[in-house]
Amino acid sequence: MNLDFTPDEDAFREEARTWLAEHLPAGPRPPEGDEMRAFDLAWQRTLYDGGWAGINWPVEFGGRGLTDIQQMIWYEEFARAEPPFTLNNSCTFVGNNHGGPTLIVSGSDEQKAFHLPKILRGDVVWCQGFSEPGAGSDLASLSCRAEIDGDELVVNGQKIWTSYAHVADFQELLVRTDPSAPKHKGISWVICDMRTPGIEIREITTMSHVNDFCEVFYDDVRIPLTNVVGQINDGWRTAMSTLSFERGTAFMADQVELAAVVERLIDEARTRTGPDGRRAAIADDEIARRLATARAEVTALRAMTIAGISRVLRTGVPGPEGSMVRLFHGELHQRVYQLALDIIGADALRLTSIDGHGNWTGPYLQSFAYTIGGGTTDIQRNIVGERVLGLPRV
Amino acid sequence: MNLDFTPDEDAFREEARTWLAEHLPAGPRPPEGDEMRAFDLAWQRTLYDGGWAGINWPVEFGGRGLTDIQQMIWYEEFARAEPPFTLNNSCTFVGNNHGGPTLIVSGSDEQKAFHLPKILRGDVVWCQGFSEPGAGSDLASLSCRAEIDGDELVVNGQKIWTSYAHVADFQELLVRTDPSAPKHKGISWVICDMRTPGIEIREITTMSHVNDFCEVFYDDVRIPLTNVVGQINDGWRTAMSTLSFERGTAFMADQVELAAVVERLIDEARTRTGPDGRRAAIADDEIARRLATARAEVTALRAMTIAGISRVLRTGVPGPEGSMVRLFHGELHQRVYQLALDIIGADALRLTSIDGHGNWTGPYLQSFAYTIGGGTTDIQRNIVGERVLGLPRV
Amino acid sequence: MDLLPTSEQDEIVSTVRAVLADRHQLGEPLGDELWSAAAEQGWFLIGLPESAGGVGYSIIEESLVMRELGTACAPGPFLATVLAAHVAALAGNAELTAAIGAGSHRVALAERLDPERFAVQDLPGASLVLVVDEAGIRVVDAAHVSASAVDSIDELVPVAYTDGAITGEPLAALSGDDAIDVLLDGALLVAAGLAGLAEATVTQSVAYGKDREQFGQPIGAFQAVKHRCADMATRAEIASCQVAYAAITRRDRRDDAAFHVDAARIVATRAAIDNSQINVQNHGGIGFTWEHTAHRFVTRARVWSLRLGSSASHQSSLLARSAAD
Amino acid sequence: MDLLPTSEQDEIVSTVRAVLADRHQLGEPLGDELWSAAAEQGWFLIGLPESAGGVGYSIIEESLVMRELGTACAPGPFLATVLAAHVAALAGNAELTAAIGAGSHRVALAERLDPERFAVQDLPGASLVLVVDEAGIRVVDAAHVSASAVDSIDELVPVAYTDGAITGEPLAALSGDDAIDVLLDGALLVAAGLAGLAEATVTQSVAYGKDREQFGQPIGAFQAVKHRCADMATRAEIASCQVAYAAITRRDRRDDAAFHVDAARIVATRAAIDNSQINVQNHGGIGFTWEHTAHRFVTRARVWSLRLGSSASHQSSLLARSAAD
Repeated sequence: MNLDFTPDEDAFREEARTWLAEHLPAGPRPPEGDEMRAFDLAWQRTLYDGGWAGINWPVEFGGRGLTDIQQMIWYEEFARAEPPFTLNNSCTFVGNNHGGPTLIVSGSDEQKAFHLPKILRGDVVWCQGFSEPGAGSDLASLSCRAEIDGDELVVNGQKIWTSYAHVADFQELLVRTDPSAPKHKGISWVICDMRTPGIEIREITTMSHVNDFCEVFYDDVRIPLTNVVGQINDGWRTAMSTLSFERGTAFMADQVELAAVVERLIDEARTRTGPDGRRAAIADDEIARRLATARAEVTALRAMTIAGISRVLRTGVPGPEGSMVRLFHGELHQRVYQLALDIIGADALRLTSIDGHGNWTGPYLQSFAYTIGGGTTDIQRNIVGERVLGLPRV
Repeated sequence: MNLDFTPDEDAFREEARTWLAEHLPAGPRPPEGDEMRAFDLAWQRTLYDGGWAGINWPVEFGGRGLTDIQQMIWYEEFARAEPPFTLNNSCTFVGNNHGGPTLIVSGSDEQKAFHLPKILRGDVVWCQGFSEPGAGSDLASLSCRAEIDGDELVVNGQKIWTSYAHVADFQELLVRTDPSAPKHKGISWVICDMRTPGIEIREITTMSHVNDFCEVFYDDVRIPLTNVVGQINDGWRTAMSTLSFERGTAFMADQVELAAVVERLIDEARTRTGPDGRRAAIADDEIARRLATARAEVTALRAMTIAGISRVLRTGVPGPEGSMVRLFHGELHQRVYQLALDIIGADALRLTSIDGHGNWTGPYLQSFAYTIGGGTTDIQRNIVGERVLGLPRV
Repeated sequence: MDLLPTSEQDEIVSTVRAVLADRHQLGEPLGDELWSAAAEQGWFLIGLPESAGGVGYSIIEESLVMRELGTACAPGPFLATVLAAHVAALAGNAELTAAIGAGSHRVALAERLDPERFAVQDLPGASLVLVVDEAGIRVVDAAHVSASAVDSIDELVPVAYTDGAITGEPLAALSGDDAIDVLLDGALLVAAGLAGLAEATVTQSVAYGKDREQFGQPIGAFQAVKHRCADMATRAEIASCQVAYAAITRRDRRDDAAFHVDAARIVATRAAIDNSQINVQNHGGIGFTWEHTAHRFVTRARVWSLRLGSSASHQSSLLARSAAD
Repeated sequence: MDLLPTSEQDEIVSTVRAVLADRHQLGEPLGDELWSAAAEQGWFLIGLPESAGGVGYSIIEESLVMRELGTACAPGPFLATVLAAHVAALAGNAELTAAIGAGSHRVALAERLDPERFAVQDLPGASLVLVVDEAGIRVVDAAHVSASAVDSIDELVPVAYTDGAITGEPLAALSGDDAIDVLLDGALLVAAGLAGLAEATVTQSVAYGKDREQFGQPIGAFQAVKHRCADMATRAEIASCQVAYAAITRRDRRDDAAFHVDAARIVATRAAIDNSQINVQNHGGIGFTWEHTAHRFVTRARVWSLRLGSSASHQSSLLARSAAD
């Protein structure tokens, strides 16, 4: 048990800090469309040029082959630099954290050679086509259909909650290739070129006034069979490898950011008048305890994440912490912003942007996504109950 | 919509208050055994002699035939008199609130004539034999067996959580008389004389150091068929009529008591030093808000109960409030005592009696029963979800 | 003693519901038609005595109307308009009372944020402003109020901030006990609106729980969803019951009215905020979209919860009171 | 950086578990056999350096032992005895340190309630008392402490109150930074015990959820139970991880150690109290009986949560600190 960083890790942190100070874009990030895409890709290219793309990707695929600890150090230094945008909100997120890693694990040599460099260099945006209107929590019941026609798949159906589909080049797409098989068995994972004819995209605006989500409709969309990743009809397993990646380090950035948010909220409570209209908010015993608890919880969440990293480093296999981290983080994130609304009092009437320091109502509305997206907390609790604790299913 | 009491109700309140001031026993109630039984029966006899037994029982069965409003007034006046015992903890509770009412609804003329006067006069103690080790939340799966042999039932099996079995004369007993029928269809409700040979009683001590609960074992216990209440194999329906009675007015006394507890806790917080070791506990913003919320909730709970009474008075049928009252009350009761433990700080080390003013740790331990006994909160939520809101079962 | 509405009150509720069903679409801004209908139906003066030019009902009927406006999640300056009529009537300004009753004025709500700043709700389109500050409560011409619009957390409730005090001769003003009286009615009406919001989210979640299927089941069959719905229903019911109780104490000028209004405000705020948040969760992804109406309840509950004092202020005042009798 | 125990630490934990499994029965009072074994195993001096007569491990191993004592819900004055050894060693009293290490003393814990009153835990059978008050922390002969026994909320942790100050020459005493140091270790050990309690309730609830059937299902198949267990496990895991993190910061004398100990105490207290309460609920009627052991965790969690400060005091100090680096 130790918290010591190796000299390499210390050097890495120093290097990251120095580099970030010099290269972080001033922002603000354009809120939508091609400008946003260009901003995110430019930042990815800057990372690539600086040697910061694919920090924990294997060296053979263009990554730096570093550990999750270095990945965490990077996130911490990024947050410390007070960036004008959040990492997990970038339209390069899926490529870096889902699509790319899935190709690394399950892709063919050709798929890797073609796609991975583009992702790292910031040439392309990837999006995810998993959920459907009828397949949310019950993802395996998806019905978007792909029939083999010669050496192509012909896709018909619909996907939903596809972030950045409207600016994406490629999509990791789950389709049903064998409707007669049991529901987990007839699914394939394919790379869909978003410029293929027959694809129609509609933006969905969220309650937090963001329109990065899209619905994607497929009308006889033809995808070469060579774009299947892994075996045909074995896409559920391919997808699960992505999801377990997603449940690991990809969310460290969110946690690091949340810790910074808690500190900003403590500062906010020091300067604002509290519920009694006289003292500072932080002098209110209830607010003070909720802030202290949030600070303790975000600190403990980091400890749980480090325990998870430690386990992966030792055994190569994630421990039970992963799904707990996800569950705890989502609800803590919401509690923090609900507390923020209690602290700002009547200023809660004013809508703010979803990011930016000192903004609370926009992020409050956005916080609802944290217990829904990527599997609702109900599903997370099922996972913890069944897979970690071994409780039976009904 | 009005909160006015009729002149009759006002007079009733005045009458109750005066009578209670003169007749309430000084206490304390003996904590166990025959002395406790004698105390409770003496109080029932005093009530009977004073004309206060069976306030909402029909006149033809010896009651006063008054309304639930008058019943509520009685509970309020009883609580105001600061009695040395709680009504729902009396060993006369089952007779007054379960056994008697069931006989009134479903009993034969002979059963009524024999039992009801004894219950009202305080001659007998009744207990309830419903739950079994394997049939708790799933009460209808009970397996205590009764076979017909001539004009008798022969009972073999076990019951559990039978309050006061060790001092009881009669028991309302649910037995399985047709094991081949669907589980709700083969049950009968019978009156069991607790002095019948073959009955063995073992006391169960609770985590709150009370030993009123018992296990009851039946070894070839012979009960006359004339003791079946309602039709044989129709006991589930007979029992449900008892339970819906139980979910109505029987719990008003608990609520009225809880309101008094909240007021005492507010007083306690005024005189005690709070968490910071300097100011009074009530000057602590968090404690103050939790106290105010408890006060608001217990007040609102009373309003919900009155809405329920109003509905019964108008339509004769309880509304959706009943199961909600039960659910909300159980959890509020626990929250109040958890708050009490936060208020008394290090004095939580000291164990107190489960009742008596200024005692908090004993009642805290006892409060765990309020979300378990008579159907856990999980079951209550199922009932609200399915019967009130019409949500489907799995 | 009877906490349920009379048949006459039930009829008022039915009529309000019918009007709202007819002239209001959840998620749409206030239409002129609804405002005119509200005036025709007497909603603005329903609680004022006939002697003051009112319809002759009481705060009970007024709270029933406000609860239905909450249930429908109807936007529009109903609360401030009704309270402005109270102020006008109590101040003896019969002409103003009648004009408000006729629907001639939409009344914005200005509440003091700090010594030199007011937050004003529903200012666009308002001809009058109800101003609440330490001095009391008054009605001023909207021309006196200059405020800069900001983005509102609730798209349908415009918000603006003044950058100074609100001056100008009031058209009607109350201070002291009269002001306290109107603010007490106001707090009760806020609780009624919040209780309505809480109730509406139960309806929405339960309907979705019956309709939406996952894993071969309507999701309402799963205990996680079912139990959340049961808790939502309980919170909504307890809020509605306490609002009804408090309304009667106000109508009857009972000594414990302020106690019960505080209690109503506390449980109704909790019910509206918790329920509206959980309602989004129950809907999953679709509940997070702008197109779905679930978010309307979230932001409306926040707006209502900040009108005429916060839950914290009512907790503080409730605890300072003697126990209710 | 590695938050998981080393194989040597894993072995220590295994040994502690084996000893406890062998010589401790949940719900039974402390037996002499366990106490002797603890001394033989070096539990009382495990965290002290060899130069001070200790075993030569650190606060990490000490906290692992304390966590296992929590997991086993073992009664007995382990916490105060370990801390008394710290005091003796730091005060330079090698003889006393050795005697405590040998198991010759059971040390009661006396904490000041108000200026003239101490609450004393585990006094019967104790030969020494660890006294904590504003002056610091000291070890006195139990003969100096006269206190009246009261019923304890936890049958297995006797409680008594003094009716005056505790006087008499201490055998070892610390004040100032040294006292703060030992109290910081103490707070960490309390958090470790609480984390152990929290973890044990997860084991108990999950086992019951798999075993107990109702409605033709193991009750753990129902989401209500399953999701409560998932939350319990998450609370326990996060508490354990933060305790481990804080223990390392203490061993390494890092600047942010006090910050992390506060955080550990806050999350561990919540985990132990919430989990122990919910564990009773998960067990239904049987969990409410004295015979079942579920209540042991409820009352033990309350007792531990009140040792060496409350959660509120740690919240207050955590918020007053600078952010951790």
